[in-house]
Amino acid sequence: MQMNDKEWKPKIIAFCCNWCSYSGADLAGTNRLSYPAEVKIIRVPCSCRVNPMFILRAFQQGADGVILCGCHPGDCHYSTGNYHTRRRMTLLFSMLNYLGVESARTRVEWVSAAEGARFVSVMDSFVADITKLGPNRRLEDLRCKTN
Amino acid sequence: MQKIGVFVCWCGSNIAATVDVKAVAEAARKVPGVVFSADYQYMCSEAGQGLIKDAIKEHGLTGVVVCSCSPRMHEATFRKAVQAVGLNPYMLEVANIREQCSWVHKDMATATEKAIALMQAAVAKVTLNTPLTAGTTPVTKRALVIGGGIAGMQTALDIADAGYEVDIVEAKPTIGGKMAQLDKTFPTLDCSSCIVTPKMVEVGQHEKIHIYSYSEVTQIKGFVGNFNVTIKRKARYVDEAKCTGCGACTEKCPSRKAPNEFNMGLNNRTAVYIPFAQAVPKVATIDPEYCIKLTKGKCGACAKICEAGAINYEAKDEYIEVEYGAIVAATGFEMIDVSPYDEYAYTQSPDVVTSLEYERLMNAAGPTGGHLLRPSDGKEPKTIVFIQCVGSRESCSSGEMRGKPYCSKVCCMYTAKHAMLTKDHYPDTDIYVFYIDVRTPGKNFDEFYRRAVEQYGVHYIKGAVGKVTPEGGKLKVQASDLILNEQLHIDADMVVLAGAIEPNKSARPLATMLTASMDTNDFFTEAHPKLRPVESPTAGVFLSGMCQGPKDIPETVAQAGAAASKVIGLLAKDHLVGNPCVAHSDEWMCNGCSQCETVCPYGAITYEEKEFRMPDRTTKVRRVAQVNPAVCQGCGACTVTCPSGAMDLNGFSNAEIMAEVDALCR
Amino acid sequence: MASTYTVTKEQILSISGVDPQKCMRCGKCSATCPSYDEMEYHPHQFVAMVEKGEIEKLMGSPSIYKCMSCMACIQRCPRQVEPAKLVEAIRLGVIRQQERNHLKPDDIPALLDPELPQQAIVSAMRKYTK
Amino acid sequence: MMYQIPMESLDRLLAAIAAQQKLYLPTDNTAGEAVYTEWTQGAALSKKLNTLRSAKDFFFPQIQNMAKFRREGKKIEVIDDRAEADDFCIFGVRACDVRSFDVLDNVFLADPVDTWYETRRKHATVISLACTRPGETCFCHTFGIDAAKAGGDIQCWETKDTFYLEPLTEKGQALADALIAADGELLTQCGADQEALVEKETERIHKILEKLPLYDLKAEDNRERELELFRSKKWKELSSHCLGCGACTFVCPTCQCFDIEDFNNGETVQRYRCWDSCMYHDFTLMAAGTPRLTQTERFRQRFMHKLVYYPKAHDGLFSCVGCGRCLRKCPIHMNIVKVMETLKEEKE
Amino acid sequence: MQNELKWRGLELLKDGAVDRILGWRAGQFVYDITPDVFTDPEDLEKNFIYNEFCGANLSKYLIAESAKEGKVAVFLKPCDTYSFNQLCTEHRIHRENVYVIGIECYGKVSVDALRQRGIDGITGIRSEMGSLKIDTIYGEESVPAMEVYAERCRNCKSKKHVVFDELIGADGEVVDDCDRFDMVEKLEQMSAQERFEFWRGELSRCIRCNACRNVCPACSCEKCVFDNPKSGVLNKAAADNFEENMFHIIRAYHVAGRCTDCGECSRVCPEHIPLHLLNRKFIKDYNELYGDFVAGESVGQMSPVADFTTDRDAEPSVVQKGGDQ
Repeated sequence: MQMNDKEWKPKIIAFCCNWCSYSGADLAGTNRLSYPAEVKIIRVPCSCRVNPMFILRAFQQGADGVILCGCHPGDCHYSTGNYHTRRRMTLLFSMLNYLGVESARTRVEWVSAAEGARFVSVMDSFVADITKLGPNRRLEDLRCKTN
Repeated sequence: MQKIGVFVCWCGSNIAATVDVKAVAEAARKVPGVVFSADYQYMCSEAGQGLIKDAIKEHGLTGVVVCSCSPRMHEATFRKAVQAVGLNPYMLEVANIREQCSWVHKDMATATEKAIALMQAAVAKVTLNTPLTAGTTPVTKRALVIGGGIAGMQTALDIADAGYEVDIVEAKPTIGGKMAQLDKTFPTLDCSSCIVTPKMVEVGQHEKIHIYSYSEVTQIKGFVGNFNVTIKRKARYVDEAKCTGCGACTEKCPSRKAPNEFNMGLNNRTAVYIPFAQAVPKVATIDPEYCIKLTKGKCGACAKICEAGAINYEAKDEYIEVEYGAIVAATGFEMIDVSPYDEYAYTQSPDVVTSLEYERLMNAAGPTGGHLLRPSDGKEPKTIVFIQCVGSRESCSSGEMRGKPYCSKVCCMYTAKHAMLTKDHYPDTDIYVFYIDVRTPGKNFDEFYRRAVEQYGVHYIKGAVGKVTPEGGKLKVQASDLILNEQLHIDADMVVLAGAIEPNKSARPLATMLTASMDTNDFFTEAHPKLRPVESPTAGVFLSGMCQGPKDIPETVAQAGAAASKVIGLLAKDHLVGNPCVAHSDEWMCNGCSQCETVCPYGAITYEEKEFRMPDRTTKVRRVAQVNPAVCQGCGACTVTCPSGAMDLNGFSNAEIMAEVDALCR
Repeated sequence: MASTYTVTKEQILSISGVDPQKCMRCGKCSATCPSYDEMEYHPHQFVAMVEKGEIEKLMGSPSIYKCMSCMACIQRCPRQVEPAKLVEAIRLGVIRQQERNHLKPDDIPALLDPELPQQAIVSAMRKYTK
Repeated sequence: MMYQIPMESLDRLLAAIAAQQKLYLPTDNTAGEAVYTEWTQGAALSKKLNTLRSAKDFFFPQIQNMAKFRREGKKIEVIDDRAEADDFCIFGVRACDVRSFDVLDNVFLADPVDTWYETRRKHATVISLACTRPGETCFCHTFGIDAAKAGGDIQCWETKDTFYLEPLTEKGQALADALIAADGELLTQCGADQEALVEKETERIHKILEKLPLYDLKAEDNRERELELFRSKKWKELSSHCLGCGACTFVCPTCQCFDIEDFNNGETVQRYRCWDSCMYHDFTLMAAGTPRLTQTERFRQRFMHKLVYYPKAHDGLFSCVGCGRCLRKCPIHMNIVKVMETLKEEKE
Repeated sequence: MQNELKWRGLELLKDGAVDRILGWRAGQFVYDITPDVFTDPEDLEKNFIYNEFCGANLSKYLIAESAKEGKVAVFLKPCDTYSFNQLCTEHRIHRENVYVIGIECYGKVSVDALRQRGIDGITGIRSEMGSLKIDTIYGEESVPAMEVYAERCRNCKSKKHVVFDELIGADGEVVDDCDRFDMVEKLEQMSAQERFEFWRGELSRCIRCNACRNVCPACSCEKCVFDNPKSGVLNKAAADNFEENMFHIIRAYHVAGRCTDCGECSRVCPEHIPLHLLNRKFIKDYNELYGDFVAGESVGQMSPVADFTTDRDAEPSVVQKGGDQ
């Protein structure tokens, strides 16, 4: 059953590091700054905990966009975690793009604990990008979805 | 099969006004594994917690999900609550339906739908959670301070005063460090020796401090609370216990050609020597490179004169192993080698000196007895040129670099000091200071600098020196004055180079032993640049003084105290309670590739050759990763680098996170 | 064409490959310059003036011909700004403004001297073509 | 009864069959291998010796959905999602693959009948094709298969200018009749002359087969030597460099092992079966572990099954058909022929 | 060449310098060569083969062989030596138990390339002046050798042995002007839709036989995530397009920075999927982003995928710079 375009809302998974970005998202809440409800946050200790398999899994299960948020480079709670994230995700995203997956479906953003407003603007723009792209067709698992 | 209870908090109207909490609790009941759900006005209140506790007891819950505010807010509260009734605290998950739901969404239907999704993700995760117990490790109540300069001494004194044993390992025959070589200190112009030597004595006499002078750390094993350190005690050829420091041997020694390190090589010392009068420990040392007995086999003059019989030509390097709970790096600094700066003629004329050499030339205990005399002809200099930023603030774009990219921080101030002291003693000296910027952020610093200009008439010239040419007993200095826009030619008697400072050469190998991280300039990296400035990212390793970055004496002492307080805080504990959310390796799946070891910022992963009994009843020795839970901080970098997934993270396991992903994508 | 041809800051930067923003205003280039007294604008001023975009002023100054390209400033600059390259770039700018100096590739064969080293031809091409 | 059609009209024949039922035939893919694809206008019959994957895919595909489970709250609904197959026709099946259907039938159609297999098998018409250019890896002869008389529901020959068809079964004859009914000019009945030409073609093929390097390979009845072979020391040597991949089993026309897995998207579970391989270390993994701990044991399983266990259970029929796919596809070129030769040496 | 190798192997065995020789065993045809270990000189004499079909990279076998008692000698072609070093870096090979004999290599022939030219029924092959004379039961065929070399040999990246204890033949140089990234570049220049279709076309053929994984020297896990029910991505067959993608993306990711581009994956793929194009994409990316790195060039190298710099690393957003949707 395909939903028509009007009904369709993107599914967004946001992996947020516990120390910066998850707090940044909390701050957005504390300041009552609104962002699209399609964004669902998963808390991880550090952005470097995010395994490429998690990202692919999200797409498999029907996510339309996956975003990773971590501390700004240099501010990692574990000192070097986000540097690993930066390299790993650059390489992974490049590979996904190479396989023809739209590059806008994946993103890494650095959001500090003080950047509630930035968290919101990042999510707004990401959701807008994904909405423009439409449903994820190139990396989904169609099983169990056709009836 | 898990029995999970879901508790939905209203948070007054904070949640309930936007999220239909009843609907969330209702939806929870439909989730497989959930046997109980409830909603309540304030879950964090005594009554709310009571509700949770009662449900655990009544329904035999094995896992709890609280849908409430951010876990950063009350996760600890709820963990304590469930623990109180015997549930493992890590069998609890918080679904953040306030900060990340009710407060950011306005439409009730939307917010409720999202809250249900978040609840389901938390249930999915808690279903896979396993009880976790934090490990504890005992703490060895002894600290090691590496480096016996002012930083190391201050750290050691502060720790020792708190009642803990401290060992100082110092590479030189005496503690005291660079500060002992200085003449006066800025901006107060008080005598450096007068303040540092009493500290040295205090350290030497403190019953809780043991000094391993003329020694080096060669191996560090273990982890926070339980370091095992191998110290190499270099052969001194003088028995420390017997030597009285009378100095008779140094008088008799016929080998007098060894450069005197304490005076920056400006004069010579004997092969058997005591670095300076106030040395601690005041014990002689034989320099094996210059000792005639040790190089040629004949002589023995010192042994003959020594009444204490302390001389022992047969001495060998000794290695001792000591256990420590904490380690402080206080390895200090050196001045860079300025000889690559050909344009400043350092290697061409003895009258071009470094600031530290100039310091010794001014010092009453120095080679000239405190009279400022030119090294070339022993005459008083009439014109002195000081050149700032020699090797500091250099561009690092090219591969071949003579200097350092950073500002060395102390040169501006000590040059002002040198200028003033010189003017004080020899008022008719002409002094030129060539600067790029004069940096004086510090209490009474700018006033100090202004005094040099206004009171002493030191010529401060904005511009650099292009070249120094020794010619006819003079040093021809060619420089530009950027304010007057003219090129200057000064005939100077002496030129003083304020060379950049760099970390001591021993710091890099030490960092490797400590698995502590360093920046590209070989300064130790702090655990957090703002909030944890005296800790290394490696647990149990602390930083004191210049080894972390350029700083002056008061800053060094302040940091030394701060490092000491961190050490005291650690040693005050009998046991360290670890974070149970640490990585662990499935030995059966580990293939020993060591990728995880390379990404661990804490050195928590080691490899062991272990014997395995295989299913086909053979034994096989395999190299497998071991995580030390006391050192691991739980970032998870290793889990992603492990291709087989042998490495996983407690509390945030692959399966748990994937279950959350699945739940949220539904 | 010649009269309308103006040399811009961007051109100077691209010809020289110098980033004047790296300069920390120490003046070591000027301190080291053997032609300093002959010059109206000194090496450190070249850097500052290029950064400010005062290319015309520099092009009109005899200073550009006083630089002997001894490269001492390049050698000694602690931040690898390379002022001499800027001076050379300004000189090139002047040459390029003078259209008669503009060498067309077709003209070259006639000018070729078998003795002329290949390198000289290449550098002439570089210098006299825009 | 035998029919013929000029080679240049082959496309017409294919179109006519496709008009009756779904038609699959070997065509060349972009990687230069022959694969079975559904016929579309202009599809060219591959000139390759054989398809990369065998024709077993039609009856026993790599993935076969079995059932769905849907969860509503705490209730689970079971949905039988099997679709009834339409009639279809597989064209150009070689003799070896035709034999493989017998091997598979013995397994899947024996009690309890595998209904997924049965349905597909029932609806299929197999049109075989004699090999014109056997390759060096062919050894169907070893198992008494005649590459020149391929069998199936209709067996065919292609010569330079004529294509011959001979229905062998009712199903085959029915298809031929239907074709003739639809287009009376399509097929011409063969006279004795033409039948002699087919016989000549058969002989030509036999002559080529005799030249094949593996022509003399003999399949020995080892049913009596089961335990002796099981205990042979040679397995260790033979398997020592086996990579444990499943290439041989997946291209094999007779490998029939499968595993059952679930895909769970939270609300719905899709249960499916997929090919398994005895070369995989988790083959027949049970709660208590695997009965075959080392690659040697798994390797032995594969060949003992093909050469001893299966013949023992099925009246001496080998479950190898000599198609030679594993000879071509094994990354390290270890294969059943080497195993047979080695076991023979063992005996000597 | 074969005799030289055999002679040296015999010498080493007879001397007792090594206990085993890891080499190639002849099969029924000229090309069906099996990597194998020889302990008996007579066996070596009789069954050892070295010809243009000895493409198999023997490095991976050393994981098991070097863990056994005694010393094993191995013949490694230049590209295999990279794998060897990489495995040493990963502590998978006990170097002290291995005697590496580097052997000169001009390229290896792919039987599949012959078959794709319609050559079948192969009974013998002779190499003559850069061309191959192939005897088949249907007559003799001749092809220029270069055209039927395996892809990795046509785009050979190095003829230099990065490690050896002794060399047979000459040592070559790293091939600076090899064109191995041309196809990657071509793909990069396509639109995302074209790339997607290209890869669907290739990966949809995957039968998940695991040959690529099991032959890969970098895939040396005790248990692959895709075989592990606890990993959450257990997957025996690609039941959906997604799973085909997943397997190959993750496999390429897991070997990134460790893959030496030995080309075994593409060589063994029964479906001829150009798997090397995935690995090369990673290689090309990290070379461009983080500086040139050749896995296996020396022992103890830090993989650029595990490494980082604090100030110069590109942000993941560089991927979006293409702007293609």
